[in-house]
Amino acid sequence: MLALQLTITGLQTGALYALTAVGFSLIFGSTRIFHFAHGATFIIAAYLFYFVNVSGYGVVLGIAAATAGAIAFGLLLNRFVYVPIQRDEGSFFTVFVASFGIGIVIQNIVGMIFGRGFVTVQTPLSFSVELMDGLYVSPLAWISMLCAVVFFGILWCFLRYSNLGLSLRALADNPELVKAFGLNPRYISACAFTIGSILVVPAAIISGATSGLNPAMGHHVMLISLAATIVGGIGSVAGTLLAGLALGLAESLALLYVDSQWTEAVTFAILFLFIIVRPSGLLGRSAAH
Amino acid sequence: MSSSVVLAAKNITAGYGGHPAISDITVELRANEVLTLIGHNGAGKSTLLKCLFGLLESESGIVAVDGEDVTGQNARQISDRGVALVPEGRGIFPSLPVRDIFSLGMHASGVPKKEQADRIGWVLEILPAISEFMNRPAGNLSGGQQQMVSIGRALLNRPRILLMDEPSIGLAPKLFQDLLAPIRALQQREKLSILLVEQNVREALKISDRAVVMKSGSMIWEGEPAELEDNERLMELY
Amino acid sequence: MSILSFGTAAAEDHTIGALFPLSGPNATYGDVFMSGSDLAVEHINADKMLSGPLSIAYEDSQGLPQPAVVGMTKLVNVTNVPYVLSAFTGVSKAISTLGNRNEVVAVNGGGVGPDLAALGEYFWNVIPLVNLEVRAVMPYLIKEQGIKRVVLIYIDDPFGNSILDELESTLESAGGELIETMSVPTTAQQFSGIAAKVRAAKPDAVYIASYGAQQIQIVKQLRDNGVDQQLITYSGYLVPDALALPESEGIIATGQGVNYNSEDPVTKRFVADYTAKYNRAPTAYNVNYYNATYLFALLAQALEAEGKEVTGANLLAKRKEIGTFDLVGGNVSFQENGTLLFPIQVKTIKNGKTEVLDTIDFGK
Amino acid sequence: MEAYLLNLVILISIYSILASTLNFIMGYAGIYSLAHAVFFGVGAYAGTFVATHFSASIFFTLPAAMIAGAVLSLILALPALRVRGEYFVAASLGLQVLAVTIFSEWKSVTGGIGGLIGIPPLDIAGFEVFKPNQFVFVTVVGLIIVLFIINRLVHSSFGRSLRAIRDSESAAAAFGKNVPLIKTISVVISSALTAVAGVMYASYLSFINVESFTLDTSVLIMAMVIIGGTGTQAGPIIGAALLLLLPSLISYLDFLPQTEIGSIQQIIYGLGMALLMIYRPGGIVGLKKQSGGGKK
Amino acid sequence: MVSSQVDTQEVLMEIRNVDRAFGGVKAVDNVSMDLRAGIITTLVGPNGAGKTTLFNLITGELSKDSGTIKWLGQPINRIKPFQAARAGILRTFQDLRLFNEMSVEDNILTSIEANSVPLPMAKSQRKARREKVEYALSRTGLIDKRHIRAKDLAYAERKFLSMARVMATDARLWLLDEPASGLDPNSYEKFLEILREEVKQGVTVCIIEHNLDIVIGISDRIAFLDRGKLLADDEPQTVLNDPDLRAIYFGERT
Ligand SMILES: Nc1ncnc2c1ncn2[C@@H]1O[C@H](COP(=O)(O)OP(=O)(O)OP(=O)(O)O)[C@@H](O)[C@H]1O
Ligand SMILES: Nc1ncnc2c1ncn2[C@@H]1O[C@H](COP(=O)(O)OP(=O)(O)OP(=O)(O)O)[C@@H](O)[C@H]1O
Ligand SMILES: [Mg+2]
Ligand SMILES: [Mg+2]
Repeated sequence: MLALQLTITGLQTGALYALTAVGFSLIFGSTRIFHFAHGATFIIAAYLFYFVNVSGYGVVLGIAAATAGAIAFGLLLNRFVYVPIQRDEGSFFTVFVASFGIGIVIQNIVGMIFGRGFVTVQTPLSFSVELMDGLYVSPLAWISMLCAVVFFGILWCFLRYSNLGLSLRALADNPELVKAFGLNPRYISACAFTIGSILVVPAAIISGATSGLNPAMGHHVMLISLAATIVGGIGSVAGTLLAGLALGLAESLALLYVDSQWTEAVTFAILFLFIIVRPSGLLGRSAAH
Repeated sequence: MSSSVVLAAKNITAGYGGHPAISDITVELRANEVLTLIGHNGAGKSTLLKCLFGLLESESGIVAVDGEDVTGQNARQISDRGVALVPEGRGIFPSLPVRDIFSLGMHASGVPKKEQADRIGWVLEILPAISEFMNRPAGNLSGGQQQMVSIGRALLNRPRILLMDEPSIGLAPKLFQDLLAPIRALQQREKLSILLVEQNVREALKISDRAVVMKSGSMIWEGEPAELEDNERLMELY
Repeated sequence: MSILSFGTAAAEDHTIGALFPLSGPNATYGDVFMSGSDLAVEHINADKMLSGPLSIAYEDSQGLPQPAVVGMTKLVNVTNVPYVLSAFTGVSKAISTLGNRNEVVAVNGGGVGPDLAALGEYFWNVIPLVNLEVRAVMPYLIKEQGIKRVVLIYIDDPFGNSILDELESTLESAGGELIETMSVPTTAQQFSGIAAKVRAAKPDAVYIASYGAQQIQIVKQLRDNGVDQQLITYSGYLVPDALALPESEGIIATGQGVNYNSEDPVTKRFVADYTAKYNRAPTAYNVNYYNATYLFALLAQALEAEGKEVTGANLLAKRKEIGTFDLVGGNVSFQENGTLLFPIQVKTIKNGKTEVLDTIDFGK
Repeated sequence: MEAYLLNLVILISIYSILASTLNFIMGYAGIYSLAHAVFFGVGAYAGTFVATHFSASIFFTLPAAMIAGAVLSLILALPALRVRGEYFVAASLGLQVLAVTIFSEWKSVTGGIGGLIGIPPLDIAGFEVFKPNQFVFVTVVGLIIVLFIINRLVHSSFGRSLRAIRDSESAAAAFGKNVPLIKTISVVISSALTAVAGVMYASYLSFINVESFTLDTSVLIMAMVIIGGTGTQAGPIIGAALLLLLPSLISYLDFLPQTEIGSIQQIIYGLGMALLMIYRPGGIVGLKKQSGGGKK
Repeated sequence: MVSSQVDTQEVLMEIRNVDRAFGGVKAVDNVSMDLRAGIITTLVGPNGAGKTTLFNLITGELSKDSGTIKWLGQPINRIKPFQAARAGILRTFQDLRLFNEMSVEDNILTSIEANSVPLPMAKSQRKARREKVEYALSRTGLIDKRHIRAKDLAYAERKFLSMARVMATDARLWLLDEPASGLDPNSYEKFLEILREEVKQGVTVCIIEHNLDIVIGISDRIAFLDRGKLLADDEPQTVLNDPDLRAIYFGERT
């Protein structure tokens, strides 16, 4: 029973990881921008929802505000930080440092505005229901998994049946050539940032209700996203989804065998081994040189 | 020979980071002709092509398509006027299968979905070898195969004006001929105008109506290919 | 810089230092601590207790050792303070060597790890350490609520480990049983898995030993995930953020026994002014940093009266000499190891406020 | 004041060693490691272990720390041989997180999160060094030696090989370079020298715990290198000085509200990182990269 | 640069029944050929014939599916690229792979420092090394560009740098993958001149080339590959006049 419970818990966690990670993976996979501030997007979306919600404007407006905030942040960052750096042929590391810096800025600004402590979105949906003896599942768990399925479904179709998916891959391969095709690389990367930022919104909102928020949690979110992206294979949406779920499950099921302070180590041991044994990730294209 | 000018550069000066790579270039591509542009390495041929296709902003001068000023327009706008570019180097996306590169190319230039299959069929008639590797990632193809894909992609737009930057690099002679012959045929059948940049002068001149020679960023000669062929002039000019 | 500090007992500006987490994940504590010490400064200056105005130089420790050492060095060498308010176990341990070497008193009013009792002469605690809290609450619960089987969720650091030790021995001697222990890393955010394990263990009560945002998350997630047993925790939980959490309802927590209703003037004034100034009831942390600051003023006042310089060494000597002080919460005395002995209260949280169930006084 | 300055110089020297050793693998070999703090920690713990259990003499502590760092760095070399770029970054990140867990759990050696207190001062041939005005010499001399070693390596055939490997691994191999071996050696050297900084740090602070060796430290060191100028000699030192002084300088700005000063400091730090990367991507010392420049 | 007396009949490298497939594509199919000392062997063949792949198999960049390769009489079947280089087999790449961030001079220097160990060197050794670098720089006309980063060079200069790296070494066998493609006639004339000069001094060259002028201009022997199979390995005249091969390669009807 415990194993079943932990599996469901793991799937819930994994669904949220996957959603956040896919956003990062999509952005990184197509623009090669190491968007470490993706964690900050998460924080912004989560706190905007929280703010609108506690101010009494309700869930729908909250979601709208969170989505708008996430997109705006992603696009502005791309336009005013990443684009200028890339123009000077900055290495992906230059971008990483800038992005990390922005992450710190956001964390502290959010801390100054909303307080550095813990806030939580109150909703009856986070209370677990006993499904059978000893198996408790909260409605949010189902919502998380549903969100993951729906968002991935939409994303999958979108990438598959619109040419944007192709454009994103083309951009990753050769940004200069994209121009010669008559496409605008700026526009494509803006699309990547928009979609990637939208994808963190459900995870951010749900996390606000399940595990609560504090401005420093963007960091952790980011690390997990990164792990899932690599384990899944950079640029592979399906791979990242699987990896996100797998990491969530591993983290949860590891509790059966080890103390919880080792669970994070389990996640990152998986990451480390994956890179050594199968650098291209679960479904990625070959990455070893 | 009709003498209406389809693509023209007037007094173009352009370069990178403040250093002009071409200065005060004037060149005219006439309707239904193949114009070959030759010049030593670094003469500025590719730079000129980039200016014409809106990939590089010129510092001064005018670019005109069909007599209309298109200076400052981007590649998309220029390609909408029926211009296509086969870029220098390998014009492919390594991770995309050939089929996807084609559909992306057609999407970029707004070819309706319905028409796409027909166009691919049409290109495969001109470059039949491509059908052998339609579904393989372009990165795994040999250099020549990649070049075919790049040309095929440009043709899919059914351009009236085709700019090609050293398509022969890395191509076996037969392949290059196999490429040039249908292109020439196509050009005459469809009234195409082609601006060809080539180092492989001998082959290129065979299909050319006119030639221009560039040196160190300037135009130094213009005339009939026959004057260049088997001519000491050529060596002199380089 | 050094010339200034040769000034004698004539009208003199006094500055003490404080190493609080002002940024980072624990910054919420910084605000809590400051509200206590700032109020003390207001009172001290209003009363003109010292020859010149007192001020506090705050340095950001981020709750981490290295920034704390840098801050401490600055306080010791640049600001030249004789007395530093410290918080957090890691910070306190890291700066204790500097304090001892430079004869600067460091006073802890926030950390409750038992190893804080052994950091040398110049390290004082104006807070009862957590082993006392465990020793107080478990026998009470076993007796009053019939709790026997306890699960412990603890943070895997010296603090958490000392609770583990204390809980094991206390439960054994009081007739309870520690049926399962689960340690969590400091950075963990997700506890639904832990909740599942807790439920599987079927305990009577769950003891939670963590701090900062984390313990609030543990409580919330346990409740969300169907753990409806009694939750027990320690004084570190009693911060506004936690009290405001609906899931906190009914939790049993211990804390130092500050009798806010005490009639003594220091306590009365503190409670009245604190409530007025911050518009909320004070907590033990506010009290402790108020006390720590106030303690300095008392000692410095005594030194000035004797015409002695206010140095760390003199403050230490004076504290040993006086021994017992009138601070918020009554007349309290220091143990030999520099730790204040306070009674411990067992409280429960009702409607966002604490309600005292019992007071256990070890001193008597 | 003086002691405070000395204190800063000591910390800057120690971090300069860290930044320079990271720069050695990052700037010259193209190995972007986010696990540098691990070897810093390994050095600190190993040195402390030897100092408290056997002898505080640097003739024991330093070699022990360097060997420990070198041996453990083979774990880092493993992914470095297989992958590059962002994949290696992720691998080193994994190693960093794993190491932090081990540092906090292996309590008998590391003291866990509680850390180790009362670490003995450096013992140099019987002479105990702990006062800032003495310690400063040790760290500055240490830094100079490390810089000298790195400088020699970088300007030798070894350094050229490293850069060649960074630019094109397959071409380097085609010209006879044993790529795995050279990469491994560079990681080992870098880690062993990093461990030296660990020993100094531990005995200077006399207290260490896992919090000094976390991912944040690794990122800080990396920021020092990048902000100062990757692949330059002076860059890492300038970066280290700047990032360590920044918080102190900001705390002198009295007009800032006390309660928010920590946040403001962090915001300035973060913003500084971003702006610098936008306007000087090559770092403070590095050349401002020109756009374009030759054909690709 | 090895010695000026070379026996042009000596077989330096013996390739026997070498196979390599990528998925279903047989890139190199049962190829057997010899590389003889002191001559230029040109590998020609249509695109995708497997020429580059053959180079990769020789230097160990790719592993063979089957077959053997002998170098100076010794089998080198499981050789790694760096070992091949140390044994005297050097190659260039179709896409150049210069050390882009390094100066022209350092590019050449590092290419002749195979073992990378920074041991102190005798003065004479250092001098010899210097001379080799100067030689390569001056022969390729890069003397003035010695301090420029490789990636800032113009196209032709990059091609010449790729050659200079090889020229400075003591390698006996050069495998050159389309070293002259894209060069203008002036430049490739200069390139051919360099190559002939080097061969005269004793190196052995195997070159992949498409440009007919170059093929005719330099080949001592031509090996013809098509779809992975070696169709001919003979005197230039024989190969160039073979009607079947002409049809495949030059597209002329018989
Ligand atoms: N992206 C760039 N940045 C800076 N300079 C450049 C760039 N591209 C080309 N150049 C320079 O501009 C000049 C002209 O280059 P261009 O590519 O137009 O020559 P080309 O005639 O096409 O030569 P090739 O025959 O080698 O292709 C050269 O000196 C070249 O070094
Ligand atoms: N890494 C690879 N994966 C899959 N197929 C490959 C790979 N490398 C080469 N091939 C295939 O093997 C065949 C031979 O390729 P190779 O590169 O050796 O040709 P080539 O003779 O050098 O051609 P070119 O003259 O165009 O450079 C081609 O069909 C190519 O697509
Ligand atoms: Mg060109
Ligand atoms: Mg090839």
